[in-house]
Amino acid sequence: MTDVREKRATEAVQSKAFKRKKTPHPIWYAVAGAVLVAALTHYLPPFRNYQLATVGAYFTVTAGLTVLTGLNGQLSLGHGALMATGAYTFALAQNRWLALPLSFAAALLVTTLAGVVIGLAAARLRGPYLAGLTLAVAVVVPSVTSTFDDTFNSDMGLSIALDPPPGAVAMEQWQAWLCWTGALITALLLAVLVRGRFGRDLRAVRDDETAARLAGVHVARTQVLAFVVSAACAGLSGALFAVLAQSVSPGAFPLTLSLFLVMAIVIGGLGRLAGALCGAVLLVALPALAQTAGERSGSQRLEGNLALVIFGVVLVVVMLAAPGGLASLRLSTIFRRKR
Amino acid sequence: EGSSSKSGSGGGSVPGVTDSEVVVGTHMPLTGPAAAGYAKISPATKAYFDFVNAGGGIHGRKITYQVKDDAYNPATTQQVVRELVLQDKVFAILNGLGTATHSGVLDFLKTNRVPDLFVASGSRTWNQPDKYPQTFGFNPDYTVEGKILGSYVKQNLAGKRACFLGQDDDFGRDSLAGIEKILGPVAAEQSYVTSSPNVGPQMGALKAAGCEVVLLATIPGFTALSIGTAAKIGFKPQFVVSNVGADPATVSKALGAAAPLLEGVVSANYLPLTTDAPNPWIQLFKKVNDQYNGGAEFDNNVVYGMSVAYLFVQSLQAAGRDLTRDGITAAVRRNGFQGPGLVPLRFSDKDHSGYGGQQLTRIEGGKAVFFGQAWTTDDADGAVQPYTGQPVTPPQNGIPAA
Amino acid sequence: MAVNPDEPYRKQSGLLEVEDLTAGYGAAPVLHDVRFTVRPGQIVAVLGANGAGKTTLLRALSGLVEADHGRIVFDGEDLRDVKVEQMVRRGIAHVPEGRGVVTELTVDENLRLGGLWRRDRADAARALDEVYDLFPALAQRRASAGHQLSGGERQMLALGRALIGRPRLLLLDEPSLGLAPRITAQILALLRELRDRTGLAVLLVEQNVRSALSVADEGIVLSLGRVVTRNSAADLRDDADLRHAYLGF
Amino acid sequence: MDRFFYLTFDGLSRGAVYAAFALALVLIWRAARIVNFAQGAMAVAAVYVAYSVTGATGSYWLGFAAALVFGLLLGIAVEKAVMRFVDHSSPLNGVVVALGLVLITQGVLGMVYGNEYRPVTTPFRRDAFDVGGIALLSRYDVFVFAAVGAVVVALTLLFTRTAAGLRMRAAAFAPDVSRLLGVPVGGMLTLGWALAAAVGSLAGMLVVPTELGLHPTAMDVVFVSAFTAAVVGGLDSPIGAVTGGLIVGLLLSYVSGYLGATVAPMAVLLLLVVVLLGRPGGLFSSSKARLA
Amino acid sequence: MSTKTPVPELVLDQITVRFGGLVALDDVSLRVPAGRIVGVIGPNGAGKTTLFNVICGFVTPSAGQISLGGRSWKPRPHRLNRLGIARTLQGVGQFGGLTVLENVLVGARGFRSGEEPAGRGWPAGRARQSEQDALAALERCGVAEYAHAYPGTLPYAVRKRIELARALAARPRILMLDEPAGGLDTDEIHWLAGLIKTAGTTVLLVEHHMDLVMSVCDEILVLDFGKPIALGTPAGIRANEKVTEAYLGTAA
Ligand SMILES: Nc1ncnc2c1ncn2[C@@H]1O[C@H](COP(=O)(O)OP(=O)(O)OP(=O)(O)O)[C@@H](O)[C@H]1O
Ligand SMILES: Nc1ncnc2c1ncn2[C@@H]1O[C@H](COP(=O)(O)OP(=O)(O)OP(=O)(O)O)[C@@H](O)[C@H]1O
Ligand SMILES: [Mg+2]
Ligand SMILES: [Mg+2]
Repeated sequence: MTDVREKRATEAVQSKAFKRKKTPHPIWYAVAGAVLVAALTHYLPPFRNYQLATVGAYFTVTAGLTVLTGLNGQLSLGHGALMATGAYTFALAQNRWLALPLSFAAALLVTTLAGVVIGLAAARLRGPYLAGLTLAVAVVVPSVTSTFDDTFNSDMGLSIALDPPPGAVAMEQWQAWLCWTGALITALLLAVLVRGRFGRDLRAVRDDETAARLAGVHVARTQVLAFVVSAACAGLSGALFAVLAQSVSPGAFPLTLSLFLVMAIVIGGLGRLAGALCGAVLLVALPALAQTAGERSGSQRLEGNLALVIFGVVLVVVMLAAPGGLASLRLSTIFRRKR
Repeated sequence: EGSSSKSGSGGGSVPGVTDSEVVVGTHMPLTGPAAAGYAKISPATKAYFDFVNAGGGIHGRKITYQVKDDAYNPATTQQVVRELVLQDKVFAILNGLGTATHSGVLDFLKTNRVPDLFVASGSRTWNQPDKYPQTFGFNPDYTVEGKILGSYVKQNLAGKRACFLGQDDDFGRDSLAGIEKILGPVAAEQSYVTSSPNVGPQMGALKAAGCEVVLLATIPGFTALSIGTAAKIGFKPQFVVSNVGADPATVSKALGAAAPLLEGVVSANYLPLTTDAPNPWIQLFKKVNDQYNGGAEFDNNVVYGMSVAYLFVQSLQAAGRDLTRDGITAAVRRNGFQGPGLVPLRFSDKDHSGYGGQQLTRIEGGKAVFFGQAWTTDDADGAVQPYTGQPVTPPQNGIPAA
Repeated sequence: MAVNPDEPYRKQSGLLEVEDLTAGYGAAPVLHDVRFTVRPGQIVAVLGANGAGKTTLLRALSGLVEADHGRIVFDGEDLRDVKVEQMVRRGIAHVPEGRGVVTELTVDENLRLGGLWRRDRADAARALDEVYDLFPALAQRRASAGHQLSGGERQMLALGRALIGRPRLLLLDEPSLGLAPRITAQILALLRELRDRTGLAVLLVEQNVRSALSVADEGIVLSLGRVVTRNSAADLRDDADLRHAYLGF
Repeated sequence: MDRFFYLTFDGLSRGAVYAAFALALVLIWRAARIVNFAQGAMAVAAVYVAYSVTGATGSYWLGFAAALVFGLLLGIAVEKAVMRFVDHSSPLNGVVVALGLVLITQGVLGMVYGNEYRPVTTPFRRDAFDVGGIALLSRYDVFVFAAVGAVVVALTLLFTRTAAGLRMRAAAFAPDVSRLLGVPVGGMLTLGWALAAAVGSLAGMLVVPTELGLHPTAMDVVFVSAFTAAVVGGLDSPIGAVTGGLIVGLLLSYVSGYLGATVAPMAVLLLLVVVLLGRPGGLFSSSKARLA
Repeated sequence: MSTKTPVPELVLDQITVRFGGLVALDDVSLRVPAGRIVGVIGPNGAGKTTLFNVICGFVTPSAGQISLGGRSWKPRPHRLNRLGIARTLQGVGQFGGLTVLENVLVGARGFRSGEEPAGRGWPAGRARQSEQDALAALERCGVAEYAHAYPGTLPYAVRKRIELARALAARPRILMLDEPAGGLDTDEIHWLAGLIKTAGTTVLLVEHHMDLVMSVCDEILVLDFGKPIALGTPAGIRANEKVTEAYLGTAA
């Protein structure tokens, strides 16, 4: 028995030294993020603050989605619809009680329930079949607003009563604080959650369901739970978007939104919160940059279309150049590059 | 009103206004499915401004028009309107297009006290002077139009079974409300959603209900689809179509070879038609279009865009040399505008809706032609009355007197 | 007859001649300056501890792993210029580790896939029947999808599929994995028979050293990616030191 | 009852066009294991080509042929120039690249043709034969059925009877193993993309005349319905695509007719839930994989 | 690996499994007494893995009963771990996206039914306990040095050991091994035999490596075409002609 070990050890000389990577506790990232956001909101002009706030709101949903899709392998094309659910719940609650925390809680609660329902239906589905089902959800939810137009006011949507920001805080600054509070809390909770057993189970289910079951993982429950968690994130994000827009309407949550969310997490780097953040930044910055570039062209016919082309080209090029997403663009890519 | 002087003249304290320039912005769908047709409006408006600028501008100020693409997505509208207001510091939002898109930014514009002029949609939302004192509409609202179309049916097609197909939103609903104010309940009522481009089941139902007149509150694509589908199943009622979806050029393009089906379709309009060559406004607009719009096809969207531009130019003139945000909204409220429109604008302290009526058209030989006289009414229970005023002729240089 | 591993069999014309082959995944190579020759009708066992690079060697030969440098000459042609999908046409069949059954296709489709490239349709059909005769278990499961098969059935399928191409050189990566002793014996006997009858050359990677050496003519021992010994099978079996150091029995 | 017949035929003719497009999705799924979100945009591009050719020559059929050829070439170009270089270790990379291609295609088409609806002609009359006062199928519908039928038969034969079909499937499932067996994997992928794009173009030619008109985004809505149809039928099965297409078409027609257009999306969701809970791999999915 | 609770006895009673027309198991009965090492052998496709699948709940038998500890039992895969039953898969079934340590941690739940969790109550304590279990298991299988590597690129045999470690980390009372010796060399098989014999648990072993089976098993069940053709001690099985003919062949 001993000589086997020895032989093994010699062979292992060849293998690289496998070291555990030590990472700081996520709370430090959250604290650093909070400080950074506070500083930024102080210096940025209002529109930049608004964009910053939008990044925060997007980050809230992309963080949850990357856990679902990247870590648990479930592809959802319906998160835009879950955001709509959160946004509408928030709007209805806010217009009725005018209490911000209560409205956020309501949005979270309702989307969590929606997440349970969809998650249960989705638990048996894989790959494109799951995509198909969630795609249908993405189409249905906005259409509900016209079926029950008494409550949801059809395409026009609802406008939301918001109390003015406390003190002398500018609206955009206030929005940025709200959105980033939501985003950082979400990211922190997710980071803590996926560090532990839950995160391990998520990835185990993604990699090999049979082996995961034998190791004691309840596959369906894990999947539903992942869906619920990410749905709650989407709900919170939807509520934040409602705060940003001070209104909700079905047109703001089209199928393309859901597709863009998936795009964001993949381009950013699937399965990592840093990637979700990169993706959220891109969701705000890329259309704006493309639009500006389009306007430079000066031709009316080109303007919007050129922006589309630029947007598309960037997506394709990034995907070809950095298949692991932007967050993976470090030394490690060059090192790990294999044929 | 001398109150405007308190912001000083040309001191730069009014956003978007300097001694030599006034910057206004808008949001329009330039891409995506909704861009069809609408994408032509803002270039036309801009062309007219270029024409005015070439003539020296208004009170020495050139008009800069910033157009942002929102792809008809309310979330994007939020983003681009904030960019216009907060970043680009526009003086006003002009002719922002769409009910769902624009209603989302009303509160934001109100908070930031941005004049919100001549919204491009027939919703009644824009007409809330108490709630949104800076917002003004442009198009006649859908209920007004519905009442006028309804009274046409009542007078000319009495006794026939009248039915309705409308878009499943405020457009369809307001329109139907207007129609039913005049006609009472319709014999059959159907709706469609834009996400499902098939009206087979709906047209089948109307045919089965024995409809003889079908009133459509549809956007152009669905007008074509409805008329085409009806023909496909051998259903040939008299169609009476909302102005929104009745531009013969657009609809016949969509119908392609089936365009002759449009013959006899009744609709209404409140601006001169491109086909009305002798009209002096059409002559002016055509000239501007040729010179400043890169030779874009001259259709009713161009006329619309230029009419909006002319109205804004008028408002600037009326607001005086010391241009302020309050000044321009006050000028719009004072009204008294005379322009290409066939009926007067309704602006007053208590009314922020746009045009107050329409004149009926019929498609003959592939062109829409006006018939009868213009009608005006309100969105409540007021009567549909003939309007007898005559439209003015445009100023030669396109710039109205101050 | 002990052979110096660094001295190539240049004089003897080999079917496969490997010279100074260095290959691996990414930065650090797994194989270092590997050289050996396989002659027609020769069964060569590739031995070595886990992780020594046996699988990598076979993958480098068939082009699945790109060689960093060195030459792989097969029948006078440098295989490094030949695309992977051309290998079967040269007469090289590789049965990869982990079986390589296309699990979504049926047994029959998997087997037919092995002969699709062949011009001689009639012979491909004949070879198919031969495989079914050889492995009756497969014949019963013709229409079953690959993913329904048991582990051993998959192994038989992968082997059978390689034989349909009537290769001149067979690269076998642990063929006995998961097979019942009787089937293993049957396969080894078949290899011997094909060698004798058709001049088939085989490069055989096997953990079961004893049975590998029982059928092989010659053995190469890899350690840490280098050829440490090359010798006739009989000598390897008898070399107690070597057995102790590398082969563990 | 008349109404029922009417809705049935209306639904079938809608369903046939969904089926046509679903077939293209099935084809690319079988050949490359990717849900090609760019399929709709590529098809629209082909229809624009047909529009231009028909406009220039006055012949529908020349335009039709041009669309198919263009589709074929576009498929080849997309695979060889872009998809080949995508890292497929995560299946989502391909999806994102496809979405990027959608934006590029729509943008370019908008630049070239403008974001206007363009009329498209049909080779056959679209007014329905009237039987006993009920409008049934039009000549055009019959043409669509025939075309879809021909494609299903051709695809089924391709996949089950030909060597190329077997190679294509093997290459999609297990590229390395296929390569060892002499399958030119790259070539198979190109072939798959080319055929799928051609079938997609055909579908576009059939679909667009039944929609609002030709527009860079004309296939967006159809894509959703067709993808739903393919999922209902099972993405691996051409027959499934057609069945799924017809089911979705009928469902949409009945629901719009009896309950109203706004309820239709909910009906589709319900259909998906019911079908997928019963058969998670679609109606025509093959046997379940063994777990261990 | 001493346990306070008694190891339950696993009993299969007249199990039959059909896949369409194919009878994969035909009326198979087997008693696995506590602490014994029971081998299951047979030709390829005889139904050995299927038998395991039945015990694990992956396959529902069309007839027959299973009982555990004297009580009738319906197995469910994800419950096995808690019941103290661990199984390795034929081939390797690893989580490519997890490090080796994490792979093993998935199986180490830090507690077992009937036993007080070591770091009771507190998740942190439980996590520490799991990690200790996992590292111990890796150590025991001789692959602790790979703890922070990803399994994808490791040699096959190393991965088999990791598989084994994951099963052991659950501190099982019944260990089910499906061809654990596949891809191992002679030395390693020796080592494996030692491990199985000293595991101190009930072991169910499917294996084609006869030396291993014969040296470790107390009792062997032989299947052929799903039917049990022999049951007995290694010596008895070796002498059984039916077994030789169906399975071992003359070469063995
Ligand atoms: N895809 C890969 N990427 C990086 N390294 C790899 C890869 N595959 C194998 N290796 C490494 O290459 C070395 C040789 O592996 P190889 O599979 O060739 O060994 P082997 O001799 O076949 O072992 P076994 O007997 O276990 O099959 C090992 O150290 C292994 O970790
Ligand atoms: N899910 C399934 N569907 C169809 N057939 C199956 C399924 N599972 C197993 N079989 C068949 O049942 C038979 C028994 O399979 P099993 O995997 O139990 O064999 P085994 O004894 O483990 O063989 P090996 O030693 O080759 O692993 C085989 O013929 C196999 O093809
Ligand atoms: Mg190996
Ligand atoms: Mg087995």
